[in-house]
Amino acid sequence: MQAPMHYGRWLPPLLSEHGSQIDHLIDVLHVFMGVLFVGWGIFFLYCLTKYRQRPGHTARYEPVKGTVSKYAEIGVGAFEAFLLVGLSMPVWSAYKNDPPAPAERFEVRVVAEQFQWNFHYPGKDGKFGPTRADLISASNPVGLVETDPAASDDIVSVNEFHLPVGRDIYVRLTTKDVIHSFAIPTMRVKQDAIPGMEIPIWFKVKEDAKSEAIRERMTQVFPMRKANWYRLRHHIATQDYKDKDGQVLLARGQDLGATYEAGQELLEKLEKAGVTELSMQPRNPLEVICAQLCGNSHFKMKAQMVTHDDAGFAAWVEEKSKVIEFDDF
Amino acid sequence: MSKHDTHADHHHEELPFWRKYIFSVDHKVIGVQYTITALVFLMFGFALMMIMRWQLAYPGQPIPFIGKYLGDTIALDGILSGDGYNAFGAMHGTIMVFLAIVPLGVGGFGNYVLPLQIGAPDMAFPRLNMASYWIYLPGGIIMLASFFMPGGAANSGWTSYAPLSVIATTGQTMWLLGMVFLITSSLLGSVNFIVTAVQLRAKGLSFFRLPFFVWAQLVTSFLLLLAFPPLEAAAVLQLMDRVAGTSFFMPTGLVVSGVEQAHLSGGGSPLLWQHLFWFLAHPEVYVLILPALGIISEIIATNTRKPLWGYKSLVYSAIFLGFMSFIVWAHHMFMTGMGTTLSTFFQATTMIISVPSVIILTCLIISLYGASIRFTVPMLFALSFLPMFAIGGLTGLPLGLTASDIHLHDTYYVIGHFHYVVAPGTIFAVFAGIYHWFPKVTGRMMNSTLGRLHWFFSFIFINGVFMPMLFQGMAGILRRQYDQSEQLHGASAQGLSVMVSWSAWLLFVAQIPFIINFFWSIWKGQKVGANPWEATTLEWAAPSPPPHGNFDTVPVVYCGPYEYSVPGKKTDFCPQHVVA
Amino acid sequence: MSHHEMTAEEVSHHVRTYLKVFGALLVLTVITVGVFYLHLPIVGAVVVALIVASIKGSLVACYFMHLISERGLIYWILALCALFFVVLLLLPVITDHEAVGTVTH
Amino acid sequence: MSAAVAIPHDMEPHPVTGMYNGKFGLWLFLASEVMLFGALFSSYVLLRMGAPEGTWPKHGAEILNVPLATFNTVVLITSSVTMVMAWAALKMNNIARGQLFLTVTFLLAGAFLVVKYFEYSEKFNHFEVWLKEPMVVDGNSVSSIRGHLAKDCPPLTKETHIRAFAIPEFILLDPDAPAGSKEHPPTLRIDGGNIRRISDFGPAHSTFLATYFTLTGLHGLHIIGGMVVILYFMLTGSRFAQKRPDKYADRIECTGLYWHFVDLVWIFLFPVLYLL
Ligand code: HEA
Ligand code: HEA
Ligand code: CUA
Ligand SMILES: [Cu+2]
Repeated sequence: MQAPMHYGRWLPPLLSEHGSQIDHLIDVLHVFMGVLFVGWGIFFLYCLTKYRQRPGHTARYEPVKGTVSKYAEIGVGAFEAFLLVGLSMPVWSAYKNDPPAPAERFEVRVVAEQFQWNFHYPGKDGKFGPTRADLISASNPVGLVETDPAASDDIVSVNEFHLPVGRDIYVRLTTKDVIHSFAIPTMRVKQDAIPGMEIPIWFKVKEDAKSEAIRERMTQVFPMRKANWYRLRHHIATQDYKDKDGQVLLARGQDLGATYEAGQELLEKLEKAGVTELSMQPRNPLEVICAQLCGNSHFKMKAQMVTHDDAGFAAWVEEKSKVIEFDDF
Repeated sequence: MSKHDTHADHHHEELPFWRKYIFSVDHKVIGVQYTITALVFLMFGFALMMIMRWQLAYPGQPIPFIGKYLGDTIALDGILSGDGYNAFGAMHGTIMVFLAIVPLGVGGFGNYVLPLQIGAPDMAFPRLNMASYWIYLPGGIIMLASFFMPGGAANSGWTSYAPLSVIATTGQTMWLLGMVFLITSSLLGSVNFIVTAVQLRAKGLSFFRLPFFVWAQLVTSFLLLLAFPPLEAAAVLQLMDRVAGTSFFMPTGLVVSGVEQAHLSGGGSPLLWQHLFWFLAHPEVYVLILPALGIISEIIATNTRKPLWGYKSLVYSAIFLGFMSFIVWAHHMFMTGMGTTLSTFFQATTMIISVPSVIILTCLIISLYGASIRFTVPMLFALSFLPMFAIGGLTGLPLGLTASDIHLHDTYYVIGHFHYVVAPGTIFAVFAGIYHWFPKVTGRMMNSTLGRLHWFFSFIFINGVFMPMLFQGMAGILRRQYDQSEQLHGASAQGLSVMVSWSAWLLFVAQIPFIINFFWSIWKGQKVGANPWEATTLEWAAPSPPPHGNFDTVPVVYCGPYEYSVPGKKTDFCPQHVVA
Repeated sequence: MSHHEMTAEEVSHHVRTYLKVFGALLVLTVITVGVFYLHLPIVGAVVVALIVASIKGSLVACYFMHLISERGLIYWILALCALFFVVLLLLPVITDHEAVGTVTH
Repeated sequence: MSAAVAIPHDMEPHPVTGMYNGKFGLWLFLASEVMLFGALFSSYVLLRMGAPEGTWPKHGAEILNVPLATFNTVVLITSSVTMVMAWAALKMNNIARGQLFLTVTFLLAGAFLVVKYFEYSEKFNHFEVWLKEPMVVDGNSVSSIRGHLAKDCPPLTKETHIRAFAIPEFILLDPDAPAGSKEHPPTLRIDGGNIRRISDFGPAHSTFLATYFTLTGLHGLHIIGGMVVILYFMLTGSRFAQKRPDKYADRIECTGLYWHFVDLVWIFLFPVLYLL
């Protein structure tokens, strides 16, 4: 099994190709900030102790002469210029200016709406069917012109983002109503979806970042005292937990329940039954979320992201393009 | 200038109560009115956030004690609703920025202190000054009244991004109306401030003898004067969209809740709103910080007993900061689909604007070198301001570079960043200012023990609130989330939210000594003379509290603002109005 | 020149200027409308219209508003204002050429 | 204001600015007004550049009334002249003449508003109907028709929650005469089923008209504001001028500055909205 991987209190796991440069910039920046803060801080504390008011001590009228501060300021400026030119701009221009060639990339249209993500795939023919605003309905969320031949094998997937690993993904992002923001923390991807505009963005999922594998790597053992419904609500057990009579309290593949009350009750039962730790893994390890306030259920607007290898993805496309199916959740 | 002296005869003339305290034209009364009103709003903004923090720590649990009184739209069965959360969040931001901090820094401190510091009898336009306050107050009341509208208060964030805000409930219309009032009030105020600072300076008070506080206010006023009108224009356009059915911010082909909006003319641009909003809102953040820096500089100079280091650099940096703040606004919009050229321009200007801030902070810290530091209560707040502002400022850098902003935009890292500058930053400066000028306003000192308690616990808990947010943001937790645990990575760091919430409630408890101290000292504080801190600037030349017309004799200025510890003098301070 | 010391004669001199400016403004108005009926191509029309309007505006500002005889700080303030005004007017240019996405109407 | 304190430079100019307080303050206020109208102008340019094909008129004159606006331009310019003349008269201590010019300014401003009223109300009686399927009018197949409601057309109702007209069952429309002719095509009956959208030529009609109404409306508010001030001085001026002639002239100078600015805005609005 590969090294474990977690969501925690620092950067989330990194699963895209371009993300490492972003993380690198963030790291360098924080070191720089730390050095500045500590440097200035030491001087600050030194002054506070050395120059506190006390009998016999008077302030000096003459300003200190010294060029240290000037050099420090110039240094800060110069380093910022380096960060800007050396580390930030290259990433941005790759992020914005170098789309993968049309022949090589895999295109998906993403249509945001209050409060769901609609993913429109071209299907096996590789051609997107046309769409029209007046055809949009609950069962046709992107307004596909279903009579058009190009549309016949198109796939529209609601809140489920399937994609192949190791290929250039080219997302054509738009929205039907208000502004949303397409964000995948593990991919270091974020882009607002603006009504009336179609904005392209692209990224590549690392070869080894298949959802299945990631889920395994995210398996974690929680001591009971750290287990809390809020924390574990998206996790499932990796084994059965039974009470003394052998009755299953928490089955493998099952979560703690849909509500806080149910979850806490179950946790109590487990604790009574002598369970000291829980081995859990996330049900859906990867998520697409919405980063722009878009209404009262903005926080719930998320899609499950499922990454496949090529064969797995082809199988998914095969299955889905048989009939146009809209899972209207 | 001789006319000037005649005011002395007017002192004894008694005005009726309502002219003296309610519709007063005296800048000092107006300053106090602003301060008290804004403190109440500050408290209210904090209260909203304390309720929201319950939902963030314990999502979906009924709010204890007050949940059942909030009404069904805001909290059904005592559980804060999604709309209620968004309304509280939007109103927290709006109230804090436009109704609490700016009115405190500019309306309160600026009004009270600036004319005194330049030796003027009042503002240039006293009646306009009164009008500013009486336009600000209804603006605030309209904002608060919007909670009682059907659908509740505005709930599209303090940024009110279209089209969400255009299709939102009536509260948004009230928000826009309220903003028009607040903007008008600020514009009148800024005209008044600039004219006062330029034309009413005492004899001998040249520009480079002005206390830094006055400079900060002057730059702030220019920001308000020139940056607010575009937001006023934007508010008018959004009002038209909401009331007259226009489509300035609504593009063609919108489909809301599955219904095509064919009645719209379309053709509008949602990004236009953002540009106009941030054209104001970025300068606005310097409106929040510059008066704070002004206050801090005064207190540091007074309590280090030496001149500020690099006075001229401070002044030039403040001016440059003000100037640059007009051309960085789009760093709030990197994720809207901006291309390389433009983003390069805006990240470059953003990096440039951080340099004058570094210079200002450096000057203030170096001012401590060779000093004789008095750890008075205002000084404690002023000193803690420095590292807090540093954290806030430094965390602005990762946000200002587009590449790192990809990950950090709209996360709690942003929330952490700006709260470090506005809460332990500006709020601490406000506290410092209150402790510092309280004796001038009331003739009495505030209690120092209570003050120290207030400082100590505030310092601990405010870091407890905002430090974890930076980590949450790193972990990718988004802002404006009703329930962070709804997402996997949010759930994993849910523990931090609990910690933040408890710190916030304890921070509230830490304010109790302050509130007690404040009211107790008004009546019972130790009486002091005109210049209890032995400071040099002109406000301390006036009696405490200063009478209508301010000075017994018109001051004339003979030296720079911070002549402390001048070698060969009997006292360690030389007031500006005393012949050297 | 401060108006406080202005003599009656100077003022009547001013009045003559006002009337001349008035005449100029009327003529320029006629030009604006006249040019419109020539139906110039769009770029030409915009340029002419804005130039004429700017001349008219300057006349009003300089003579009616006495800007021409002011001095000191106010120029700097107005220059600052003009600069930020230009920044504002650049806004459309910014959004138009820089949006990465395409507009879907 | 007996208890008021005496403010320095209330009247005499300050060496740094060369202005007394009021005048300096007014210039600052005008600077902020420049930014206000600047933001609106720039919004106009942005929206026009981004307007979808065919939704923006070739130039404003297609919809707006140029002769009326030209007339109004002249009215406003004249009012600016009378305003400055009022100030000049007061400077020469001719109070009666000053007040007379002030009154003329006020009347000219009123005339401007009356003309504007007619321009506006014409727009609210003129309709455009966008069709789902094109119809043949006058031999041309069109997808939208402009015209006035026929006499016996049932009245339209505004639907408040969408701030637009509800689609009626049917509508009787007298189409506009085609360009270059004076002859109106016969009254049309359009079925509600074929109507996609219906609007008068008010602000909701199109982004162009939205901009037109916002800009001219805001300008109109400025005119009204100025008129209130002028009226105030018309009523109280003589007494004021008797007591403090210098101060009164200063007040009128400030009012004038504001008034010229309002004129100046119109000088730009006129070509931008009507002619381009
Ligand atoms: C007072 C308010 C204030 C101040 C002063 C600042 C200052 C800065 N801000 Fe901040 N900012 C806000 C308030 C403020 N900001 C708000 C409210 C938002 C969010 C709005 C919203 O979306 O709702 C925001 C958001 C925001 C963003 C957008 C983030 C996003 O949405 O993705 C960016 C990006 O560039 C940014 C950058 C900066 C920068 C570079 C500075 C620079 O000026 C900082 C310069 C300062 C320094 C560099 C510190 C230097 C000090 C030292 C080096 C000494 C250190 C040591 C010791 C004393 C011990 N800010
Ligand atoms: C100046 C601005 C300002 C200030 C001071 C604050 C102060 C605080 N803010 Fe605020 N906040 C914003 C501006 C501000 N905020 C903005 C703009 C947003 C974004 C909104 C949006 O998303 O649209 C935001 C969002 C925001 C969030 C994110 C919500 C979300 O994204 O969902 C949170 C979360 O914890 C938060 C918390 C706090 C806390 C705990 C304080 C505390 O520091 C408050 C401390 C307050 C006090 C210490 C006051 C004490 C008062 C008194 C003692 C009065 C005494 C009275 C008398 C004597 C008469 N704020
Ligand atoms: Cu969609 Cu938030
Ligand atoms: Cu900013």
